[in-house]
Amino acid sequence: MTDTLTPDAPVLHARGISKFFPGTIALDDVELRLMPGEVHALLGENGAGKSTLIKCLTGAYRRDAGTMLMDGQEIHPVSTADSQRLGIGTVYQEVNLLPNLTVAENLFLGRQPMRGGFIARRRMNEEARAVLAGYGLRIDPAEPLTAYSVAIQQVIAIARAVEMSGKVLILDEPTASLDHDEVQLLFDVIRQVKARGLAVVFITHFLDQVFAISDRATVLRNGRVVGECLLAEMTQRDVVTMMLGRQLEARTKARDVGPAGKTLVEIDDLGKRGMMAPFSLNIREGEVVGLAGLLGSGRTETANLIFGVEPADQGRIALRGQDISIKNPRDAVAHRFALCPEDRKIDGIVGDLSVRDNIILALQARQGWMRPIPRAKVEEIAQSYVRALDIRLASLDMPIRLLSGGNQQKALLARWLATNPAFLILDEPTRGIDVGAHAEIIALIEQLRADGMALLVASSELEELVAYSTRVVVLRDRQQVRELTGDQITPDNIINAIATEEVA
Amino acid sequence: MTSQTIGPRPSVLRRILPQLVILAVALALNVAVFPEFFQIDFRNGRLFGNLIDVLNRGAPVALLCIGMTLVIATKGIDLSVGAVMAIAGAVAASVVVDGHGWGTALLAALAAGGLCGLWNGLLVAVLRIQPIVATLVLMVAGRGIAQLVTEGKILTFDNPGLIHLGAGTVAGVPTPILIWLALGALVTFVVRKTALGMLIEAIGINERSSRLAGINSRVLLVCVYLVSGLCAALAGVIVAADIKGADANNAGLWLELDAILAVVIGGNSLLGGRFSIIASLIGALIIQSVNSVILLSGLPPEFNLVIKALLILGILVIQSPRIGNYIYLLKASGPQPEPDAPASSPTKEETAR
Amino acid sequence: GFSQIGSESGWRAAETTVTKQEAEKRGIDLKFADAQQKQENQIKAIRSFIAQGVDAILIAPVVATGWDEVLEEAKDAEIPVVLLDRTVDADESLYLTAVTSDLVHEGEVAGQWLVDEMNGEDCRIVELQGTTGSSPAIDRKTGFEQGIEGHDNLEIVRSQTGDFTRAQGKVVMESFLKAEGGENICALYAHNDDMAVGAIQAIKEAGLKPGEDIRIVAIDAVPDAHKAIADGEMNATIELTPNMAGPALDALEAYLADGTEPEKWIQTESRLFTADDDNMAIFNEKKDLGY
Amino acid sequence: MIRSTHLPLLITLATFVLAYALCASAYPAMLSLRVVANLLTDNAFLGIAAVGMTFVILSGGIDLSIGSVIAFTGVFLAVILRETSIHPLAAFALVLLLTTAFGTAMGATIHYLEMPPFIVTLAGMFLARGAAYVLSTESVPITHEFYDTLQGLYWKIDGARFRLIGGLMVLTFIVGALVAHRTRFGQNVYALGGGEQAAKLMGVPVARTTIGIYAVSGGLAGLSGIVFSLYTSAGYSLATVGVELDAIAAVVIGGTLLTGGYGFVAGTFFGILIMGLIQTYIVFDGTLSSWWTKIVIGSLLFAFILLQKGLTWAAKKRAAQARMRTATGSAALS
Ligand SMILES: Nc1ncnc2c1ncn2[C@@H]1O[C@H](COP(=O)(O)OP(=O)(O)OP(=O)(O)O)[C@@H](O)[C@H]1O
Ligand SMILES: Nc1ncnc2c1ncn2[C@@H]1O[C@H](COP(=O)(O)OP(=O)(O)OP(=O)(O)O)[C@@H](O)[C@H]1O
Ligand SMILES: [Mg+2]
Ligand SMILES: [Mg+2]
Repeated sequence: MTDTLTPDAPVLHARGISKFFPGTIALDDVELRLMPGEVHALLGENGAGKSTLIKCLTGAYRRDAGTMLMDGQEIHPVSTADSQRLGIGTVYQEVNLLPNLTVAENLFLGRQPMRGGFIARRRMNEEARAVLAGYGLRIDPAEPLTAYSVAIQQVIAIARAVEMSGKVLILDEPTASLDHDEVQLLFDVIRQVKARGLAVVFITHFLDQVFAISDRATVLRNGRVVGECLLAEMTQRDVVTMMLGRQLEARTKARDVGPAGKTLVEIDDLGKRGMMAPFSLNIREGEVVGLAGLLGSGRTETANLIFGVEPADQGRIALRGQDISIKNPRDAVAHRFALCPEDRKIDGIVGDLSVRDNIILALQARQGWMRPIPRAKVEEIAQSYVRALDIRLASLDMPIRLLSGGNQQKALLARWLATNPAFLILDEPTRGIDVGAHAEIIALIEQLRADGMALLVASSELEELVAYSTRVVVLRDRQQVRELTGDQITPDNIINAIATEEVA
Repeated sequence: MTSQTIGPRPSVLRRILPQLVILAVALALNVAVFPEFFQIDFRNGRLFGNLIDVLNRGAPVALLCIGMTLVIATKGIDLSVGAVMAIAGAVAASVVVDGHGWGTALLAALAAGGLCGLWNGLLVAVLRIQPIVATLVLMVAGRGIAQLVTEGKILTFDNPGLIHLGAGTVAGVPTPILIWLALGALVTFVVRKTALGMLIEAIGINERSSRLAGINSRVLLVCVYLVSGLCAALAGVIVAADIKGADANNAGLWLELDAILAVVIGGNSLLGGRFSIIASLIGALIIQSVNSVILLSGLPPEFNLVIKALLILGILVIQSPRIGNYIYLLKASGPQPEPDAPASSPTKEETAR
Repeated sequence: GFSQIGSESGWRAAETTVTKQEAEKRGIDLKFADAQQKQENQIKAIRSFIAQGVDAILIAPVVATGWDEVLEEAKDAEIPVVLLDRTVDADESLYLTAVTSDLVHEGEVAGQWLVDEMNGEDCRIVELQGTTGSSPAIDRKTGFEQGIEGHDNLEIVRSQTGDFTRAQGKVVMESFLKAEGGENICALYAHNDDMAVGAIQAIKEAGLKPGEDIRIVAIDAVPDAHKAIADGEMNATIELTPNMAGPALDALEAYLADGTEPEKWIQTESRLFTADDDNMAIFNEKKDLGY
Repeated sequence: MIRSTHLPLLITLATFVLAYALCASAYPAMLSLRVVANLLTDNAFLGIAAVGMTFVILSGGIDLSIGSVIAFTGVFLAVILRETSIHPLAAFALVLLLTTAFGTAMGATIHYLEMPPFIVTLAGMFLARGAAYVLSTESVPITHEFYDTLQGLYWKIDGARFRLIGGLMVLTFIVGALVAHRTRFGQNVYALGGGEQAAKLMGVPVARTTIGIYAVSGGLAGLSGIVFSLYTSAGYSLATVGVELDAIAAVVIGGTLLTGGYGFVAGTFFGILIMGLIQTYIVFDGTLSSWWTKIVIGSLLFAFILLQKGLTWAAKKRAAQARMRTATGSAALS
């Protein structure tokens, strides 16, 4: 790639970056050129090496080979502090702020305003308030970070990175947990930063967003650069083909919901004070119920209540007409419920355990410790799901925390599918999953439904909900506000349902 | 000791190789200060020799570290084991002094230890008190309870059955050796032949996830502390039987630190997760070999602690993940030491609970 | 107020019991504070006693040094202080009197006993020391060495700490037996009886006869030692009386009544017990004292 | 402004006041100024060491070596003042340098060799105590007139003596609180405790901070050793066994989480006072036997932990309900 796409010299030019992990070549001779004043999308499947590249560039990982030039000068950041000093601000894939500090402390960690040798706390809080106001956040910066939702935390992380970046701003999947409105807000910020002449690296699996904001893209596949292109000259299809190395079959838009079976789960006035207003819901076999709502509307709470993560203090649940009591997840698993949680890092993976053990964990827990699953059976289950879900890994023995984010998500799905559940609850099943896998998961949900499973799926992606739901329940402020069925299920209707009473 | 069913891991031998090497070095040191170290003869109806002493004297720590390994695997720690030893010894002694048989005494001591373990387990699993603080309570109060039982004196007894547990022999082999070998084998077997081992590791690594996967983490946690209490009770009985008396003030004093050290020398992480009981047991033998070097060397006792500290430091440095990585690097041009995927979870990385 | 060190040994427990008995006998209201073997706790306890305004303070100091400051405060508050079983490195004006045995002397008596016992025969001695750094360990070692000085037939070949406990006494004796060879050891000197009792078991397990093959002398004269002597498994022990409080309280009562200044050092007797005494009788007498 | 983050501190303070009131109602003499002065003087060395321990625990670590370091410092001072004629102040400087270096070495081992603090400082504990033995097994008195001068410095009201070392402890706490809450180093300590990986990615100098923390702890243990030598005019290698556990208990009672990240230096101050109060109460009572003393201390420790748990739980519940009433997260976004 010798032809220059823009006349300027790159602000950051990384060449020949390689990174090896045991059993994996995560990056192989990767080149990345960032021009001043451009938004550069970094694209690729799950496990393609995007996050690893970012970590190598910012000194969080030591690279095995390669050079980095900033404004023509060779640089060697060996720690994130180094790269920050060089003017590279970064938001890593998972929110990386400190839950025990206040918002302002997080925002200013390492560069607090000082007076007379001491941190000027009041000034810090004032400045933090001012900075956040620029992002449309009117919150008290002296409150602890955890007082605010994940979305707000994400915005704070972005604000921190923007404040730190003098030359380059790197955002690794910043929009995964953001709503539409918040995404727009973020785009405004990116445009401002771009106007200041910074180079912005933007990683996401949402191609719409890529095309909405980015100028150029570098596409990675299996740790190699497969191309660098000007997005104005490309279509989404071209990009997908580049990423996957194959064509993605166009999906049939027609929704085929089929006949639903008998009522499987009846939920009556289930609720918990201080957490979720009582709600009722019936789910039949062969039915996918979608849960829609804004961030913080209570989708996760709904799922958690049903699964007994938080024991409900009122209401009842019946399974096939019989009342059952679910006081904790163990009861739920015993009744063949399954919940694939939203926050895979905290609620999902058991990081140091092997991928194999992670996959059979729930099944083993249900069988009890007295009846271990025989080795051969374990191997068979694990292998079959790795194949079925196309989980990319070096070996089944590797600790699951070493998998890329999207592959962890698939492994968790495998864990619950292995229990052969009657009722499967999925909370944001496609968060952080690449386009190819996204389509596969949607296909999988339809397959499971067709096989007669009952599913409850919470998601922020309306198109996705529309694609697979037989019914959609809309939540707002932790209350059920609408239920949409059949042809009512369109993105617009859902948005309307979410928004209507907003004025009230 | 056993093959595994669940959680297949690289062969047991490979896991414990570093510990074996260190043990060999420690024994070699013994030979260096005392050439007849390996000499074993049969005297007075029992095997007699330094090596037997290492195995025999290592018994209390070996027993403690069986339970401690499980506790540490759940990301916990049990500081109370020394005090529980004292309680169990005191209970056993007072029961035989009251004229009951040794079987009753053993059962009573185990019951007392179990109760202590249960208490710890409930504090940790139900009241959610951090393990180090929760067990600190019993560490402080437990010795008082033991003294309450013995009324502050050394309770001497001469029940031959009970004494046999600590000072007797079976076919010439001191009973404590057989007890810890048997218990070690039993617990390893139970933990690895069933799914318990994997489930314990899971809650140690990420308790929340494990609970959500349907694991009964509370009961498991309580059980683990219970086992630790039982192991401590057994160790306490052996120590009391060995000296034919329950010394509430001194029995098991600071042994919790030795047990924790044994587990760490066994290559188990204090942050929970993967564990190997066999490696911990070898760790206990390593510590006892170091003690043996000190005793056999004939140096003045002022130097005991310095020697022990230096030897242990050396052992741990050799085992440090960093050094391991460098060795790995020498062998194959592999990866450098570096952070793993960033952990954004609020669970703390660096804790010693 | 009585500030006791703790209850680290049977002897200490007996001292506590006897002190309480003595106080009761005299109708004294005794405030007891246990320091868990820590000097800082003892200092705290004494300060609290002063704050409470007790009439007199008894201390069994854990260590000789470091009492000037707090004793001065007691003197300021005009509270007489009596030291039990150990003196302190402080100005004599700061306390009323000290009731102690002579630790060095105890060691000397033990050494002397062995000198007489061996009567010029060669003897290789092993020594079980007390807790490293504690004053009884240091003084009893010194005393014993003085006792055998000039007798070239006696030689200490190994000396290790047994921490004053039975268990350690046994463990260390085992290693002595192996390192030296049991036949080559002729006598054991232990800084307290507990360690000797542990060592006796180790000797028996090695197939030797304690008291005959290896002569054993120790200090404290706790009931179990008398029993061992009666059984012929031990040869001698030197008494350290737990009744320090009796003389102390006598002195205090006299002082508080009419200001009689007692002597600065009331030394208790260091009596030697051997197989010639009626050890079973003494054992029965002592066994309920809380040892 | 009272914030939820300050809750543990307030709870500790409330516990202290409550406990003091209870003690005083049982023994009115405990209200005397003398008792207050004693609390400060007698706990001075523990308090100073506990400040260091607070930093260590805030960062998610632990330091088991401080008791031994205190003993080592005392013996070192006693021996050096006996053997040489250097001025105590010079000896103080020397020993502070030594203990700080010792802490630094432990911190470096923890960071660079990636070994758990529990184990490294455990080895440090053996090493420091062993070094003290090697210097002298006997207790060595210190008889320098400078020591007498320092000990003579006190402020006496009503027979209560507020001594220099008590003042030094209060000063240490003030400086410690300032460093923890108002300097970048302090913030970095909290950051490490909040999550080492996250802190690292946010650019916290992990190596420097970790080593600094253990250096501070070592240095303060040295200072505490100096105070202890002033307190007892001697150096004794068997002194202050188990002080690390007292310090940890004080820090925890003071509301700092052992997992790191949450807590206050000032909380530790009240933790120390509460522990001192327990001991004073036991002495005032004066009927507890050796074993009941242990049992009562253990039970009171448990009671405090429980009280803290309960109060924290109640406060959290209230906060959750308050949050439910106010706007949800996204409502704060415009
Ligand atoms: N510390 C590690 N040790 C071993 N392998 C690793 C490690 N970190 C990442 N990998 C592997 O490197 C590859 C690249 O991972 P990376 O996280 O960069 O993917 P990604 O492109 O960011 O994917 P996603 O879109 O799912 O986030 C994956 O196969 C992953 O399993
Ligand atoms: N453990 C918790 N403690 C306190 N507040 C919480 C907790 N979990 C969530 N919240 C708050 O509850 C609200 C609901 O959050 P949550 O993200 O679970 O909702 P949701 O509807 O599932 O949204 P989404 O799934 O899109 O993130 C948020 O405002 C969050 O701040
Ligand atoms: Mg990624
Ligand atoms: Mg959610």
